[in-house]
Amino acid sequence: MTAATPALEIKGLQKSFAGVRAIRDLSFTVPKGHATALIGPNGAGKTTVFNLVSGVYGIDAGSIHVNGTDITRMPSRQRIRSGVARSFQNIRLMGHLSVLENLLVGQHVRASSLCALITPYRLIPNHKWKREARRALEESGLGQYADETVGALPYGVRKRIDLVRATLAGANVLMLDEPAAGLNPSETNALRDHLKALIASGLTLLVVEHDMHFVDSICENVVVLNFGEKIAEGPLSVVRKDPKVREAYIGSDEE
Amino acid sequence: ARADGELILGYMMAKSGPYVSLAGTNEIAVDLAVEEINAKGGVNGKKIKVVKFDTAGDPKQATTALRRFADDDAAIAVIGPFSSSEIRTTFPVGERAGIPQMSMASSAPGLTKGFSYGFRNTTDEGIVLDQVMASIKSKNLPAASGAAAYATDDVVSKSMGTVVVPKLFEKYSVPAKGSVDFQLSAFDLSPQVSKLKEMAPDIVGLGSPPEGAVNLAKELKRQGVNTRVIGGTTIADPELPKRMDGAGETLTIGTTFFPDVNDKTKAFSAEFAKRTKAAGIARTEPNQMDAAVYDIVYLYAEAMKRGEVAGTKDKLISDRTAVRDELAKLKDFDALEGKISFKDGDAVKPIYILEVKGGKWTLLDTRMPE
Amino acid sequence: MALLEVSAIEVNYGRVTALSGVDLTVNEGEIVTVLGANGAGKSTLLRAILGAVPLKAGGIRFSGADITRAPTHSRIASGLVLVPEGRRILISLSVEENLQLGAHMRTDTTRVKAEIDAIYQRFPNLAERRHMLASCLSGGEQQMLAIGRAMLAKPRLMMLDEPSLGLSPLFVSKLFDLIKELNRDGLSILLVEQNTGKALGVAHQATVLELGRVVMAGDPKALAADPRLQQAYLGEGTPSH
Amino acid sequence: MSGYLTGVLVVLAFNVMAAYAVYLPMAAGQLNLGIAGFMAVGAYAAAYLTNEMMWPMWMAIPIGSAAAGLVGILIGIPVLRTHGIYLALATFALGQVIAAIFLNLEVVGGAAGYPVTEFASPYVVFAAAIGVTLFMVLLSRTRYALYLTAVKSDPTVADLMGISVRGIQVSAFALGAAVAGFGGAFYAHHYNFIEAQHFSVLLSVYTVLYVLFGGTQTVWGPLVGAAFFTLVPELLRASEQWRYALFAMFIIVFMALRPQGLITASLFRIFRRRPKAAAGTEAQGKGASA
Amino acid sequence: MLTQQIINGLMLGAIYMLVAVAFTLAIGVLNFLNFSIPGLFMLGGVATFGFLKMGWPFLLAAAGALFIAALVSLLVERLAYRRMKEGDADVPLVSSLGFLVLLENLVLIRYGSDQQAFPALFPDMNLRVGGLVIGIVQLVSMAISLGLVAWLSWFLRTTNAGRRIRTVAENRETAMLMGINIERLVPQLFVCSALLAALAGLLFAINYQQVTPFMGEGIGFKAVAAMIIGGMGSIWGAVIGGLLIGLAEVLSVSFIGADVVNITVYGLLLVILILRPQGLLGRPPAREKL
Ligand SMILES: Nc1ncnc2c1ncn2[C@@H]1O[C@H](COP(=O)(O)OP(=O)(O)OP(=O)(O)O)[C@@H](O)[C@H]1O
Ligand SMILES: Nc1ncnc2c1ncn2[C@@H]1O[C@H](COP(=O)(O)OP(=O)(O)OP(=O)(O)O)[C@@H](O)[C@H]1O
Ligand SMILES: CC(C)C[C@H](N)C(=O)O
Ligand SMILES: [Mg+2]
Ligand SMILES: [Mg+2]
Repeated sequence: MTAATPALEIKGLQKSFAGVRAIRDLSFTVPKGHATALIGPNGAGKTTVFNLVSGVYGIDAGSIHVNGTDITRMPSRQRIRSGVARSFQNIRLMGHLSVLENLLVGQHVRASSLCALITPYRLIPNHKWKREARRALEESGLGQYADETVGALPYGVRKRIDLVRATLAGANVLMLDEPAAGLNPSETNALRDHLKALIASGLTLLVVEHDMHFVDSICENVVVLNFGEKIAEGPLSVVRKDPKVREAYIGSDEE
Repeated sequence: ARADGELILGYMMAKSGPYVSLAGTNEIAVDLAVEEINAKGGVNGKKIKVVKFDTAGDPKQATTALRRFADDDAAIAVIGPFSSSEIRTTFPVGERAGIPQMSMASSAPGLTKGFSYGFRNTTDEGIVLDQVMASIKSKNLPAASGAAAYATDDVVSKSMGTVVVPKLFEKYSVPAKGSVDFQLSAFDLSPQVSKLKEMAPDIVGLGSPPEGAVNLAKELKRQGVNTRVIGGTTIADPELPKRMDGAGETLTIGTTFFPDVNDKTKAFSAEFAKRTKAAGIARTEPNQMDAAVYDIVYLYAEAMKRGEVAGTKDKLISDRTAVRDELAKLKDFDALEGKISFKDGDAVKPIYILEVKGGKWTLLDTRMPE
Repeated sequence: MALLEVSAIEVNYGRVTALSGVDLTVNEGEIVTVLGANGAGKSTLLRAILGAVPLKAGGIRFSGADITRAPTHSRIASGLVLVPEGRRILISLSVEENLQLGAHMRTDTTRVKAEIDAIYQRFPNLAERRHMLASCLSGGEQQMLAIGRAMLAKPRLMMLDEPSLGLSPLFVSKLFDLIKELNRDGLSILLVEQNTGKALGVAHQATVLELGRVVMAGDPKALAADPRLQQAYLGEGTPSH
Repeated sequence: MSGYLTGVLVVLAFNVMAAYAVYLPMAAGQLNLGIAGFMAVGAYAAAYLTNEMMWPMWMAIPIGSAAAGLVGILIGIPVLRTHGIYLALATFALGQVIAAIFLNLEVVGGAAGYPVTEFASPYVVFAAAIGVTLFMVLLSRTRYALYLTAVKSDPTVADLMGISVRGIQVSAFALGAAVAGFGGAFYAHHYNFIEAQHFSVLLSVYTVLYVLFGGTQTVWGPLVGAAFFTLVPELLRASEQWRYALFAMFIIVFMALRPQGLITASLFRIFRRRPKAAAGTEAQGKGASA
Repeated sequence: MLTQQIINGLMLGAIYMLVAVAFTLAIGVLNFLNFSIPGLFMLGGVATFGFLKMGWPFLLAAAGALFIAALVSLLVERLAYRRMKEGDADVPLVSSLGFLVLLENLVLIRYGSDQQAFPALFPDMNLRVGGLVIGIVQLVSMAISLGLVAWLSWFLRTTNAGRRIRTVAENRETAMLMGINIERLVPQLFVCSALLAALAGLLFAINYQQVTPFMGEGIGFKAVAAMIIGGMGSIWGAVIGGLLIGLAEVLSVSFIGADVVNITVYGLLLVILILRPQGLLGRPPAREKL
């Protein structure tokens, strides 16, 4: 695998739901070690792309490669092993579990031997898994929530926990679905710093986001979808001038 | 919990659970027998005391009861358990502990086999039904063809339907037309009766608890099928004709107790009626289990007398063995139900053949099994 | 005239105090916005007004009547409605049924039909999917459905909990246009938003919550200029590259 | 020990084993209403081995348990296509079918029941129940238990995290079946007699009842539930015919007061509050320095 | 003979059908496997029996019984269902079972465990056409059941009430936020479901001229099976399921034997669930999109 291998490569992707074509012949690549944004109007198919890559639905045609591995036909649960993890637009944390336990579930791919499965880690004080999860929480400034039950936490906190869980899988490609939605500007700034640090550590990001400031500040490249088709690609500063993009997505009164 | 000089008997009641309707009044009969014996001075000058435990007809609770009687109460012998299911779990425990038990209702074939401490004051259904058939033949009642009807999920009923009835039909040369079966819980016997209607037998040999008999009789009437249903002790419920509400004429059964046989049974029935009424119980007529359990107390008393039991803690083991040995030897003991002997742990006693006539049980015949 | 008056309310979740001594007034025909960081208690405030969480102390009056003890459904019947956080679309009902549900208290069925059509016109994404299960909708489409559903209740005061969440920039603009339009037509609005700039832009009054208490309140223009607010919520403190 | 107490504790021991057999799949979101069927498989298989094959009990019982587990796997694979209440009813049907099969299986006595010769003494039964409890407690401290909860609360996400949802589901189902079979095998050898009616639907339903009653949030719930259901009716013996009516009222009142079961996670949190807080700050300190 | 058996099967199925609809209202709508329904079924028969015994005229007795069943059901709603917080749907199952046990034991204390003869209302209530016997009462009760069910399904489909109910079924809290008066709607449903169950019990008592404290159990289980076969929450599904179960039961009794009844009936349920996990007319559950 050379440095030139894209982290994620999508070719000729097609998906219909009950006859409605949600994704139409979509191809794009996400280069390693950078952040790429996937933007487009509501219902354009962004989340669907994530779902197809992570294997929630089977695809109708096309191929998906992660780090050079063809994952097109892989069962969903194995895809995370090939190095791609995701967060969720509608936060999907396990509400009855504590924050720490949610993160331990996120670690699964890296602790999936039979032995790991049946080690009574909860009886072992400061077990390495717990330590690691705690540290990840500290790093995103969420340390005080470790033992709280997720269900009772405010939206913004849960949103960030979802992100931490995705990072714990040890994947080098992270797909983040609207990570800044529901955060206020100062929290968005904190998130931006956090993501930048992740990129600096070598991770590749594919971000769906409607906050253009945010996209602008971390993504070098954007892919624009409309009706499941790619209508533009390139640096945001260029793409946002594209009349098609303005009409479909940004609107005229933006700034 | 024992005052020396008392003879302790354990009593497993089925005061709750599936058998209450048959077993609920047994306690009155036991108390009556004990009072009578103690009033006459007890046994070997010692009073009998009964320790009671409700098993709810559940084999697990019955085992607990037996453990308690054997270990905690130092009982000499145990009255009960009631049902065959309970016997299957308590006889092995009793055998290991070396304590006699005697059931008042269990009638599944062969349960005492292999147990020296296990007794039943009941008669095997096969023997009972044999006498019913003999009676029908000797009275020249119509018996040109026969069929069986039985519940499949109950030991006694199933063996009646699949083994006893066919064998008896053969023995009394009644051509068998076939059989129908049902589940214990079945309330709708229309498919079975539709089949019986096609077979049109003179007699239907029934293996079922009382509910099945009632439902079958009603459905036979509804579909307009005339046939004589015959059955054994399991449906010997004094209230059965009333419960069939006009159906079930000519239903014929064998039982080990009938109130109108002699002065003794009449006196017992009168006293029983008095006590049940006082206790506010709806059924005031004793059933066969009431009589059987009453006799069990007398049988134990007799065995304790003959075995000269001491009733003290140090003699407990030998007392229990003595009771066992005396029971096994017992011949023609004159009891309420008639003359009782034991053969292989099961009682041998007279059988009364009863028939429903005009919505009432009437005595058709009295027979002694050979 | 005050339509909604919240006075000194206190709300606890078990041992956690989510709101304490919060006052808020929404006058007839006004847009009021509530701002605050995550966990400040904004959603709790809206839920308390609707009666979905019990009050520890304080009182609430709506259009002159004391509703402090009134059950949720009667508050809604009297003209309150909430577009809840997290949309709370009913995924086993179709899009159309979700909309009809919004009007479940109304008896003027023909008007409702016409209004549903108007909503389809406003949100074409929904029109195309009217007979599909609502679970199929994209995040933004679900948000549209939640707003449409609330409009169909014909409220006098509409409470919106982060309505722009997940909407594209184009749609966010449309949403704020809609808010202004509804307000022009006489609807009073209580708006919780993270899009602080836009919210202050449309509001007649603003309140800032911090850790369950009101820390600032008043004219939105003045607040927008307040350096404390700029620092905390407008993100001007750390300029992006 | 008094004979009475022994008898009651033996019943308790069997109820505890059955309760854990229900609890394990329940932790993964499966309401198994057919646990009696698996107990029957274990009981009949082990009894057959000691009766007809003359195996010693200590070998026959584990094999009986394994047989139940195997049936659990074989049946779990198709049946776990269903979810929620459908699954509950599928297992319910399964229990009925298994009981009906044994009722008709003449090699093991059919409707007449099956006497068992080897005897497992009360102490052996107690040891088995304690063993099952310890096993479950230990298991509840592992990732496996965590995954059970994860699969229960969100199978889609658990799958995307790389967890084999099917594997967890089938294994929980089968492990529950094996525990049931283990209990059943001891049952056969303790009471020395089994019949299909012993393993009726009501047994399954009641077992589910004590587990829910005790609470499913912690591993201790089933234990407490089983104890309550075994001991309270004994305490109510004096009330005679009112016994079960009173007992039912107890259940209703208790559940109204504690709908999540007697033992809940928050109950434990109250006890642990202080030591846990201390542990938390300690870990935070380390995290920062590392 | 076959025709007679099919008639027998359909008549039996009609009873299952009504109880299945009662269950489907509780579980398909409220997500609550309400085990008190068999108890309410029993109450419908036994209370009528009791009132008749006290000398009440039939219609009054029947109305009284339905009234009592409705009251008990409201109590179940209060003490069992209302306690169900968001989430665990298994919880109220326990107290509803508690109600079943309580009702059974109260009746048992009052009337004993015996099967009681329910008086025949008319001397001979059977049509005899060319050798076939058809119970008139059964025919009438089938007509009543079908009419009621048809009305109910129309009502739920076309009115706002139907949508409100489905909202409550999916998410109580959202329903509350939508301004649905759960406090009123849910008790109404409970009453409705109780009336159906009690009516079925009453029809049962008239048809089979018997009542027992335990008459609800067997029928309750079969009705649940019928509901599941038809597809939970689908009223016509419950109808089809009920008739299917009745037919399967009668035909297997008459052509194979009673020992296979449980195998065929519950085997049928199992097979249908494996092949079509949501039942015949049920819709697969909507899943939240990621
Ligand atoms: N499971 C599904 N069944 C049917 N249609 C679906 C399904 N999933 C997505 N769709 C449709 O596909 C289209 C794309 O949805 P998707 O969620 O990918 O949009 P999105 O780009 O993420 O939008 P948003 O920004 O609003 O989240 C939508 O119109 C949606 O209705
Ligand atoms: N159900 C609950 N149980 C316990 N605590 C809760 C619950 N809901 C909210 N809280 C707590 O109440 C406080 C206020 O929460 P609330 O959701 O109102 O905040 P918010 O301002 O809406 O935040 P966000 O911007 O993230 O939506 C928080 O500390 C939160 O943890
Ligand atoms: C009373 C009867 C139902 C008892 C039955 N004859 C038995 O052996 O168990
Ligand atoms: Mg999306
Ligand atoms: Mg909020």
